[in-house]
Amino acid sequence: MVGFFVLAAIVGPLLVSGDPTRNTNDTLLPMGAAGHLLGTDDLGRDELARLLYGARPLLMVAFLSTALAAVLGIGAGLMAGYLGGKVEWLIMRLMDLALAFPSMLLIILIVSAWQPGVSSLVAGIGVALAPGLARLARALAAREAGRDYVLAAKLGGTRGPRILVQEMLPNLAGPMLAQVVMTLSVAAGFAAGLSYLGLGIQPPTPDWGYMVQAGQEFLYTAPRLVVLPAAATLLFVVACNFVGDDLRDALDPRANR
Amino acid sequence: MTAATSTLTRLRGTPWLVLKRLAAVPLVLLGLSTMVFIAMRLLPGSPATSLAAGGTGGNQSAAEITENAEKINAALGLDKSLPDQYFSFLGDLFTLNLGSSFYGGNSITGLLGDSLPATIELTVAAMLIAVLLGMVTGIVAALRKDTWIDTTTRAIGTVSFSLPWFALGVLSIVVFGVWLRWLPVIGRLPNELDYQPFTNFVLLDAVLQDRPELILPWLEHLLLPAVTLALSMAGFITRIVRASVLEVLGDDFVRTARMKGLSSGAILRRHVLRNSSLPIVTVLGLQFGSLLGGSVITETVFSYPGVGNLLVNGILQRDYPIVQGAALAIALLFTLVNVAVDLLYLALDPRLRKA
Amino acid sequence: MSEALLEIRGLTVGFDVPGGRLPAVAGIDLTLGKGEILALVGESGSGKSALSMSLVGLNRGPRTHIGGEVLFGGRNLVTTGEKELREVRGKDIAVVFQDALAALNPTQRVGDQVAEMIRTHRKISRGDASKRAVELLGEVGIANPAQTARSYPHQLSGGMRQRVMIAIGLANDPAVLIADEPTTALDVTIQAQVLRLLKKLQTEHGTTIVLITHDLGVVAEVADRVAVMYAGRIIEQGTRDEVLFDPQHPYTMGLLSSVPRVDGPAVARLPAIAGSPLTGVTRPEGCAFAPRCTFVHDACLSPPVLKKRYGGPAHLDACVLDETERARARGALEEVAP
Amino acid sequence: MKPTPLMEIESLRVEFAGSAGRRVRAVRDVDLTIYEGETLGLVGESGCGKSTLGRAMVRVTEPTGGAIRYLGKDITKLRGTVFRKIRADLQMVFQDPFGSLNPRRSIADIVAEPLLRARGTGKDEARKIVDDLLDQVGLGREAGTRKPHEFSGGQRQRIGIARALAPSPRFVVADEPVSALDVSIQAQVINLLSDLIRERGLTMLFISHDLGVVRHIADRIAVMYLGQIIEVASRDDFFAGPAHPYGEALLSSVPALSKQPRRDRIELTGELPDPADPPAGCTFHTRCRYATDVCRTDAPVLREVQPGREVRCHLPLIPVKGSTS
Amino acid sequence: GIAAEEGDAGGAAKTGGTLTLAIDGTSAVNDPAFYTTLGDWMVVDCICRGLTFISYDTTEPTPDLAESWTMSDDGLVYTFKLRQGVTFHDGTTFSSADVVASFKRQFDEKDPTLPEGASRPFNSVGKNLKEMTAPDANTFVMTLLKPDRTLLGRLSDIGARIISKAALEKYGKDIGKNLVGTGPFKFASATSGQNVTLTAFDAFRLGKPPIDRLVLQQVTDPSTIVSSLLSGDVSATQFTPYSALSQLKSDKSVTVYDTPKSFDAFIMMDVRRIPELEVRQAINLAIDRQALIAQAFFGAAVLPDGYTIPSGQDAYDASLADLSKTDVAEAKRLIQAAGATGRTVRLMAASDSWHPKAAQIIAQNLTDIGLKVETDSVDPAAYFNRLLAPDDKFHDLMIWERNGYYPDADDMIGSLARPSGVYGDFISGFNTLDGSAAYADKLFEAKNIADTAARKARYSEIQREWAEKYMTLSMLVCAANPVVSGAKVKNMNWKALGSHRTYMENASV
Ligand SMILES: Nc1ncnc2c1ncn2[C@@H]1O[C@H](COP(=O)(O)OP(=O)(O)OP(=O)(O)O)[C@@H](O)[C@H]1O
Ligand SMILES: Nc1ncnc2c1ncn2[C@@H]1O[C@H](COP(=O)(O)OP(=O)(O)OP(=O)(O)O)[C@@H](O)[C@H]1O
Ligand SMILES: [Mg+2]
Ligand SMILES: [Mg+2]
Ligand code: NI
Repeated sequence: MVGFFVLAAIVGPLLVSGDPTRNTNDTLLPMGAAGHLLGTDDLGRDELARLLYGARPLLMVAFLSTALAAVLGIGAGLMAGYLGGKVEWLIMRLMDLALAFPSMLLIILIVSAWQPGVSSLVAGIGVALAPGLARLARALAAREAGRDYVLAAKLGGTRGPRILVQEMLPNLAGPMLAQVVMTLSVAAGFAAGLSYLGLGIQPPTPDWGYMVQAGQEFLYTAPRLVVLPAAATLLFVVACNFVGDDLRDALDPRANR
Repeated sequence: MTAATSTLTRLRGTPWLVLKRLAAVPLVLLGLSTMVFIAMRLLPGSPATSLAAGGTGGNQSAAEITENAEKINAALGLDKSLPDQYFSFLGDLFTLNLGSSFYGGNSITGLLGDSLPATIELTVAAMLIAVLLGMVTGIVAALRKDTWIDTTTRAIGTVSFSLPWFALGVLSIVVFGVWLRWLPVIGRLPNELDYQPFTNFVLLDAVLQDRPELILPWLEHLLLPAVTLALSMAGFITRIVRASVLEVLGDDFVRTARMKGLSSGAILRRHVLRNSSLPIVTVLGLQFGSLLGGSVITETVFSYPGVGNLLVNGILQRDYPIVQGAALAIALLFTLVNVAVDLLYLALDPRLRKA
Repeated sequence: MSEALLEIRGLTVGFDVPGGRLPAVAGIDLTLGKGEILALVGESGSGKSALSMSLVGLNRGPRTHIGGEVLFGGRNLVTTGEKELREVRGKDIAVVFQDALAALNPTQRVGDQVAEMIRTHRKISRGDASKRAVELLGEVGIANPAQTARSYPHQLSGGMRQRVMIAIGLANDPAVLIADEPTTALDVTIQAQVLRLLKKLQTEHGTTIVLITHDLGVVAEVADRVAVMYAGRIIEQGTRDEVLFDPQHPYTMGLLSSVPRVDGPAVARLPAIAGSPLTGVTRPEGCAFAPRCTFVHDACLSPPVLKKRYGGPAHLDACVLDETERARARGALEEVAP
Repeated sequence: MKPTPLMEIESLRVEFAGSAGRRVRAVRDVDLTIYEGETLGLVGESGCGKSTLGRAMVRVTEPTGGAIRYLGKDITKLRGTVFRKIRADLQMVFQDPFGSLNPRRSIADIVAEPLLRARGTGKDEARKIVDDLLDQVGLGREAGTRKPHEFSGGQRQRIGIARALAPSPRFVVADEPVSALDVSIQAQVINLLSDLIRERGLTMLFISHDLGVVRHIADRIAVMYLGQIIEVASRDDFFAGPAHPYGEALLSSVPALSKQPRRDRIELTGELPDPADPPAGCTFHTRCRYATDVCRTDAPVLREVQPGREVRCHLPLIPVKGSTS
Repeated sequence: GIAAEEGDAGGAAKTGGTLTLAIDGTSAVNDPAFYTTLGDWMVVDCICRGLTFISYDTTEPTPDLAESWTMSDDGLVYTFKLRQGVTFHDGTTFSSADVVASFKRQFDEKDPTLPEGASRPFNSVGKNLKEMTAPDANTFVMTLLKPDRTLLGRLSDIGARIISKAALEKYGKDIGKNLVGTGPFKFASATSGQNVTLTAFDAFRLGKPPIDRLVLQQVTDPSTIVSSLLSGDVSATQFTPYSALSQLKSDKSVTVYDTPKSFDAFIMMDVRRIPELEVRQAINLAIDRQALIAQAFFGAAVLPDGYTIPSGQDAYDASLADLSKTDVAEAKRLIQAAGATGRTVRLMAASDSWHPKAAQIIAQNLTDIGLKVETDSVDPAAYFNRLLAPDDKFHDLMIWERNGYYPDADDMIGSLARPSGVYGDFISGFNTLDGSAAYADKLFEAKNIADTAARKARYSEIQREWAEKYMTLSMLVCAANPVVSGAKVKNMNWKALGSHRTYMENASV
């Protein structure tokens, strides 16, 4: 399902002829109008093309910020969980600090302190989502660090970093992956939400969040301009969640199926 | 020696943990206020130019505006070096003086007094709705695991958890406010009602001031934003409750309860609920944060006079003291809720009580 | 053997697992006499717990398939509905589980957990139930029962928890107490206390006890009769002395001789049974021990039958070997241990 | 022939941060010597600190105080490459056959790891050593390509043993290596271990709570109670008659597989005290049937009561030779 | 629905009730010396009145608190005869002392009644003031340094409103939270970020207003504005989003007024970044203004045929329409001639209201003539600051707007073309061009021409010359702040509300 979205984002644009940024005078054509399956928007641009192209920035921000969150969060969490002691204390207090503030607000602060755009979105969302992953990574790493096989590796003279990467990481990968996929959905939600607030991807680049916001003006006259991108966002987020759920179930040794 | 040790042990028990939790609050707040302070100073745009150009910007010459902006900067203390500003900010913080708004000098404490109760009302109402909804659906899904009820509940839960709240708020306004005209769409109380806030918690004031007629309109105004906020959280709680109930159902002590010959209802009530509420309670604390985050958008959409609204306006106007104050208030609220959650956890799980 | 209290006929328990259906219990006949201690021994996974849990339907579920008959008090408990079975559970048949810490509700005081057992089957006031709970805790040998009743499980030591579990099991003076490895997690010094308690129950209350264990020393210590399980079947059954001191099945023989002992002459090498028990869903039609047995026959390939063959009057086994082969097997084991 | 001490520990202490700032003193001032080529059996109740002591000796748990000497050399504070060399001489076999093998790696990788890392052996040579080892522990070299979950508990324990032996250690701590196994499997693993000890001349600390197993494999016995060693004796002496009341109770509590139930059972009353808050005086006095006033106030020291027998008791159960106090 | 023709409303206006105006924001500080938000400014408008008044039916200043006035021949001394018997909300009687006190705090930054950060918007008049005196209670005299024919208009502006002197003495810096004036509504309560509540003033000079209560309610989300108009939670507003107009027009529960097109929408070009006149002209010619009117303003705008002067004003001159014509072919030619094909230009616009839409349309237009366009959409609060920062990366083309603060050409072209003003200096760098200095004098001279026709001619001349010679400002459209009210709201001065002037003394609900 997520794969379907990625596919749609990559090949989708090749399938439609309309230029998603090209204004025309055929504004607000209804669905099914000649040459425009889903009609046109308020600047006469093909809605289908915009929807397909609009997947790109959202997916890009979602994937990049999740990747950033994963690198930051999992890195910090693993270190904290494995090393324990002062390092753990410091890292976890930092994470607590970030967690003590609603992430939406944190992102707004970061994004508006920077410059709205892909890079600040990625940075903001990545930083805001990292603590959640770090917590999980730390818990898992601490659990795993107590396992005898880690002790055995220590006994075998394997050095710390190698133990982290070679021994522990593969064993954390399952649950972490599930969580990362869930984080992806949250990141997509944030990305759409921020674009909606005008802090995200800048027009005329098509983007679902911004499309919802811009379409909101036509809620009464052309509701599809809101409903379509909102539904697309929703579908993507739902898809991520389902995949995350399935992954978790599939990778959870406790699940009896 | 033993007597001394055991007193110490008792001291390290429950009250000790509570104290420790509470002692950490100011630290967290200090860290946060520092963060907000820095973030605000990084924002492009300054209140002075906006103020200086205010109203009749074009009539003044460039030189006049620059000069005026400098004067305003000085008046607001923005001309000082960042460390100076920071320390005076901290100093004020210690005396609980949150400063006053750049735009007209409203005291931040007063502004928070006006808006914090509204946000608390909103988020608590949303929380209650979400918990109620989520608990019921989650328990039903867990008990009917792998049936169509479970599958549908989970699917609906996941969808509602994924709902973009910005779209949800707008949609509910259109449907319930405009099409159906069932509910008011903006504000906290109708403007016709002459509400003189005392505690600024409407319910409390309605009782204190003996004005029962306030309650119905208050609830009407609260319903839409609260439900909008609650929906996505309810989906999340459904998932957690389901997972947690399932986990507890698999625990050995549930088997013991079955062995005792207890009915499944009694097992659920006496053994499963309390134990499965543990992870739920933790999640609630964190989720309260996302409620607060969501309230920023919800309050804007519903013109609901809460801290979220205050914060957004503050950011838009570069009104640093407001942003700092509001952020601090939100963080304080969040932190206190989490302390409360920890204490609740302590009350629910005797295992943690032993030192 | 005394009067039959509970009769198991052709009991089967299958679990649906990813590979198919796991025959955890593959057809068992067993009779429980009144007031006796029956030890159920066998390796991990041999189906001891599955057997005992299925007696009162504790492992019922969509993935569990229980067949056969469990006759108790004129009823077949396998087909009895959940609601009626609830009357039996805890009142007539109670279970003491292995991991007492997990088996006790961590958020409830132990006194309340004992009292709950009483109130489930008897109309009695809350106060009286609590009082009775404290008495019960005293009966199972807890030194300070009133204070212990107010404690939470995690505040108690392993031995005390296990006693609380036993107190719960005893609360309604059940006819049958199933003790599923009640001492496995305990230190020997504590184990000795718990075993004594079980023995006391038997003599003082006349409780029938099914004691599940894999420790043959424990069996020797307390059991009246022994049933040895291997891969879901009982392969040998008899009185304590018959099974422990005149084993007839090569598996029992091997098991007994491979236990390192604290008394007697020290041996250089333990006579071990080669190989490891079956774990998968497919089981041979014949003797499940055959793959590990040094004396396999063609006859081992046909389904084993548990019946009286050699040995004492109550002694049943499922091995097709004749007397001389059995003697050879016994000799082979003694050879290794000089 | 005077045995040479291989491992000597002196006033070793290990403390853990317990909950709410309490310190759990898991190992309290332990002195112990293990001689080259012998197997020392360490017994004691659950939680008394056996594993912690064993782990501290190979320094997977860092001691809080005291000294560990390996061949007379203090290794308590060594770090880095120097220590990695010595570490290869000190290995460990774990109790849990499931948790001690990384489920994601192949058997050959697991067994080769200490060779590559601690010994710096080349890949090809390591490969050969691993194959031989797998043969030796009775799994066969084909097992190398498989993953741990394809093996039963007993087989996994063999893998664990092969890994411990891979860097050709001189000292091995075996922490309850058979207690998770079924009786019929236990015997196989015990036999394997005693064969290896003999063939390789290993020195071993064998931790167990099963006196039968210890009797079978150990040359000397050390009994631990609440973080302290309370008795050290040769195997035969100990099983003939322990010198410490706790050792006596321990031995008499073991259920005997004999026709006649034992009559001389000593039942201990009371529970194991809290290791974070041990009783004053002799730590065992709360459960000791011989305890006198002096036991409640004065802590006894570990002293040699007969050649090769050390006891930490004011009133040992065997006659004290040589000295009067 | 659409507003019916004038006068039919008549009948017996209902009295009583609450009228709720949606506003962009309130800091709950209502002080003529301190501009915070438009919403607060509207509150001041309701509470205080000034010496003169412009009804927006005409653009002529008429007497309000000043009954009449005379100007000396040199145009430097204005003598005002003040109205008698006017009472403030606090019961005190209006006199010249109140005028002096109210003005002094605008002119003197040390005045003790000024709150910190006060912007004193009327201060620009003070810069030209030699002295002001109050010879008696009913006379007030202002002596200027240089003539200023716009003074009477400026006296109607919100910064020049009169506050009760007694109240100033009583409240000091806190006057903004307790404003006392002579207007039709008196202050009741205010909460920052929420609303301001006013009640009808019984003793208003022109009679008690029909409504009992006026609430100015902050509603920031555009779609919520529409929804609350439709649901009746809001009675009227001029902050209606353009895109909703057609929907609102078709809905019977609201009235959409054909509000005067009172403000200019334009792009500013920074001549330091785009030095070639041809390129600037090409940009001007490339813009598809019809598309802007249709797609960004949804019809609530007209072509800027008077260049910067909206049609309602005296100096409006339709003959300037050619300065804002569209000719894509010519634009392309100019770009090619300048060798600027393929050049990257950066365009920035605020992210609210019509700005982003306009930016997208213009970006398209400029792409069509061969430029490469990068756009940046900026948080409205940061936008003005970025205009004032010539170093900003996106300072090539800037979309902006100018509302008429009082309806006079000097407030439009007079500000826009002045080389030393923010527009001529920070924003466009016009002051760096040859000949720009002369515009200060030209504009000053035009401002003080007494004859309306001559003044208009002079302004037209200046505009044409300025546009043709420099083209630092390309007019997009002249647009309205579309006023919409609930169908029950009657007799509201919607023309004034279109310029953010809040005259609700006759309105009923
Ligand atoms: N709920 C279940 N679902 C699937 N398989 C199960 C379930 N319970 C038990 N089994 C399997 O059934 C077989 C018998 O299990 P059982 O618990 O009866 O063994 P046991 O003899 O009690 O062993 P142990 O000594 O380890 O307790 C095992 O292979 C086990 O994995
Ligand atoms: N990592 C740790 N952190 C805190 N306390 C610990 C830790 N490891 C062990 N302990 C505590 O130290 C004491 C000794 O533990 P240890 O595991 O050494 O006992 P043991 O004799 O090996 O017990 P068992 O027979 O159960 O394995 C116990 O009280 C235990 O709770
Ligand atoms: Mg079992
Ligand atoms: Mg241990
Ligand atoms: Ni003693």
